[in-house]
Amino acid sequence: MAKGRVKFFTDRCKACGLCIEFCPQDVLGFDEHTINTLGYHPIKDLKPELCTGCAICGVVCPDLVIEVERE
Amino acid sequence: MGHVTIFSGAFGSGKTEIALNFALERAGQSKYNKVLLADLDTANPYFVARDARDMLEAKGEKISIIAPVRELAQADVPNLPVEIIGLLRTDNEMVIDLAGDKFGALVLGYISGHIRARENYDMYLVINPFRPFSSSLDEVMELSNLLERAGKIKFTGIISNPNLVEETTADLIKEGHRRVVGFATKLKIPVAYLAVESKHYQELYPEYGSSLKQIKLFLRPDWIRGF
Amino acid sequence: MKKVFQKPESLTDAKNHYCPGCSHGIIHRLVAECMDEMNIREKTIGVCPVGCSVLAYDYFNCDMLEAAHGRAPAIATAIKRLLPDRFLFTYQGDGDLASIGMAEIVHASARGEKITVIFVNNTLYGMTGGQMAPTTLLGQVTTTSPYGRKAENEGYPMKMAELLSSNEGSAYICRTAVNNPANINRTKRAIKKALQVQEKGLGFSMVEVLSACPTNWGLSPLDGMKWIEDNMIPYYPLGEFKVKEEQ
Amino acid sequence: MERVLMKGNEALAEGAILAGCRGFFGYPITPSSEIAEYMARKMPKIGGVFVQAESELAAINMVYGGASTGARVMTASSSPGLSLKQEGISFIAEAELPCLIVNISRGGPGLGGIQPAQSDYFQATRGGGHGDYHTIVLAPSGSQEMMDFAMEAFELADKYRIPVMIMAEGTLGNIMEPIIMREPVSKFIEKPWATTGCKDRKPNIVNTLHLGNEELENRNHQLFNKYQIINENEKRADTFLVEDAELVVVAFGIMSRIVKKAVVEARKQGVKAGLVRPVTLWPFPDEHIRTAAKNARLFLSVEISMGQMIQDIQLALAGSVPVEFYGRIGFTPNPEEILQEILRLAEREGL
Repeated sequence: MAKGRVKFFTDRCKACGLCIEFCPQDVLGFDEHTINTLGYHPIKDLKPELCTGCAICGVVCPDLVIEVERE
Repeated sequence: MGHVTIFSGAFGSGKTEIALNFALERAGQSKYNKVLLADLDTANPYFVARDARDMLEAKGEKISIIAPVRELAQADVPNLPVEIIGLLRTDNEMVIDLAGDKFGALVLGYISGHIRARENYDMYLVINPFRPFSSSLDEVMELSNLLERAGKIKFTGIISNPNLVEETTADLIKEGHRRVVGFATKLKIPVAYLAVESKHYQELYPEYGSSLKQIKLFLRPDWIRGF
Repeated sequence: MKKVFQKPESLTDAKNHYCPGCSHGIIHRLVAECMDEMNIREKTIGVCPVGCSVLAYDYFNCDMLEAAHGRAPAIATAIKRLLPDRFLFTYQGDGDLASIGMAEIVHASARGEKITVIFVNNTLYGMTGGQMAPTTLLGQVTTTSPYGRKAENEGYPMKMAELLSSNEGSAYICRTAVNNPANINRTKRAIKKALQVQEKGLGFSMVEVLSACPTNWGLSPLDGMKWIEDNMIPYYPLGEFKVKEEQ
Repeated sequence: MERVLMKGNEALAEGAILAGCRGFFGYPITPSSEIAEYMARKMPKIGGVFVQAESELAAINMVYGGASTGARVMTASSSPGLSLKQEGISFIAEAELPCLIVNISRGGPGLGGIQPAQSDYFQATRGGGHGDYHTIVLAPSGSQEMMDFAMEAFELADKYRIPVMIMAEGTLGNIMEPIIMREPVSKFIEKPWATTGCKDRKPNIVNTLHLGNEELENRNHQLFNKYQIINENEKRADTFLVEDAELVVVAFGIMSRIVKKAVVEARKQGVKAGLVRPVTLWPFPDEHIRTAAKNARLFLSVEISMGQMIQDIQLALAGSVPVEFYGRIGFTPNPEEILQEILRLAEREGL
């Protein structure tokens, strides 16, 4: 059971990928099956079970895409 | 050595007009060839003694106005006439018109050593109690202290110049003069004289006698009257 | 589970217009988080510049003004003087602050105005399309230094934090970067400290933030972050340059 | 009623204080500096703010900031300084921030000289900076009006959310006249738009950027609707002996007083002269001009410039009556000089 959980406001995502690069657990990736209103493939938690809720993804995100919960 | 008479006071106290009148009066009496009127108003070149230069020269008065050279006469740069120090060290009768407030104090500080070196000088504080910043004892004391400290010269007299220019009345002069006498008493500086425009002279003479001096306005434009 | 990271109240819901990977969004959020944590949103007035952050008034959820190019510190000065118990921040880029607004920033600092300046240094004019700024690095190619900035021709990049820290009126001057999570957290601490310095009335405070402009640098967002590390930080050292303590 | 002897500059500064002005932001320049000096002495004693700015640009932007708090604020400068302030004035006009901007004007172009002049008329009445806008421009003619107009300027500024300019020649700033001290203003209108911190309300934004085409055009229409209302309600002029006047002289500011003397003299010599004195330079009192044209054969614009207001007179008359010009720069024409010009024109026209 993951200790953390990320929630996305995917319509804000510009697919800069900073969250993916800085996530220490490699939880995140682009959602290749979706195009958001801005025209990007938004991010998605590809491996949610690995999330520790460290919130680094939110810290590096310039666009307020991510909310993070932790136990 | 000729007498040096310095006129100092707040902005707009009337010292320039009074200095011009005083210089003209002395020009008639002085044993010197010419009375030198030094225009040291470096603060702001509006309504300064040098404006009267051409008129006085044309009338052949025994007055020479020492002021910034012509091209600088209309400039707002602090252009102390260079010859002033030299003139202070030679035998002349001089009338010095300082700028108001701190500017006057600065210039006075610069030349005061040369003035003190001469034995006979007077420094007058011109007060119009109907002007801002010289309508209360506190304000007049502040001004007097500022000028005396900076110039290292003590005032020898106060010139009372109560007026509202075109709207001056005899009663107004009397009321203003009472206030100036009050300031003078507190400052322990004697009142040298009460200056009034000629038109009030006759009416006030019985009350003030020889302490009254009539002055003529040289710098005030005619067109301002009556409208 | 409890929320440990979310949009601060001091930002509006508006989506920002910045390019992907642009640091402005991060810096906006850090300022807003500090406002939330200090509970000063309703007492804060921000002044935004001409530059990419010209629309910042749409993003900050507090009273905001849009300034003429470079003049934000003059505007903030007057507001702070008239309303001394409010918090004033200006948010300025390098062209705005270090070029056209040089006089305003130097004198606000010299006067010790009790305002907080967020200075976003990304080495060029982002808004107008990547022209040379006072902070453009030597050798750096921009649209107006197409052969790379040369000292002989364009002079040297200006170090604003160092320059302003020499002013007696400056109470807190710090340079940080937002190129990795650790530096982002340091930036937030610096911004908070600057606002606290303002609260204590110690004087002028500024945080210079080294930021990425991936679009005009022609780099991916991640490479932009690396570019800060490799090129900017060596010339613009991080750290606190002036910390005035309470008397 | 307390009467005091004040320089125009001092009277204006005191008038601003009586109007509740509590912020002065300025940069020294002759012949306006006494205003700043007066404020520097007074503001700290009445809980106001005085800042000597690092430049004219900073000063006008401090006015922008100060006005945005809802406080009554002002700046004062002289012609070259006003040129530098134009950027800020354009912003203030667009942001609809009420404030007072004073031009104690001098001769130009360039550094020119510090002699009084009226050659900033175009700059003052056409906006002056970039974009379509106006400021209300008041032209006092004496020390009492320097005080009274300063007070009125703040009322107009608040009423219309517009920068109001007082333009007065350097002479007027420096000449001393007795004035009646007015009562301080105690009633001020609410300014719910002010950026004072958003406690208990939604955030306020002071902004001049309008990126959308329609948004920009609408914004300009809004401003011009306001200018139209001002144009309808605030035009002011004094007229003197214009009823039967065949030669109407138009002059503003200090010139109007000088011209008045000349008009009286001309009447004595049998010339039916009259005077229109625009009090507001913008909005220009064109109706007063047209009314005065009833019996007029000729107009004469007297200005301390190379001829600027004459264009507004010509626009007002729309070719119905010819307009002559008499002006000087570096000198203020005296009554005698203007009388001679009136007599010359009267003779030429057979008046």
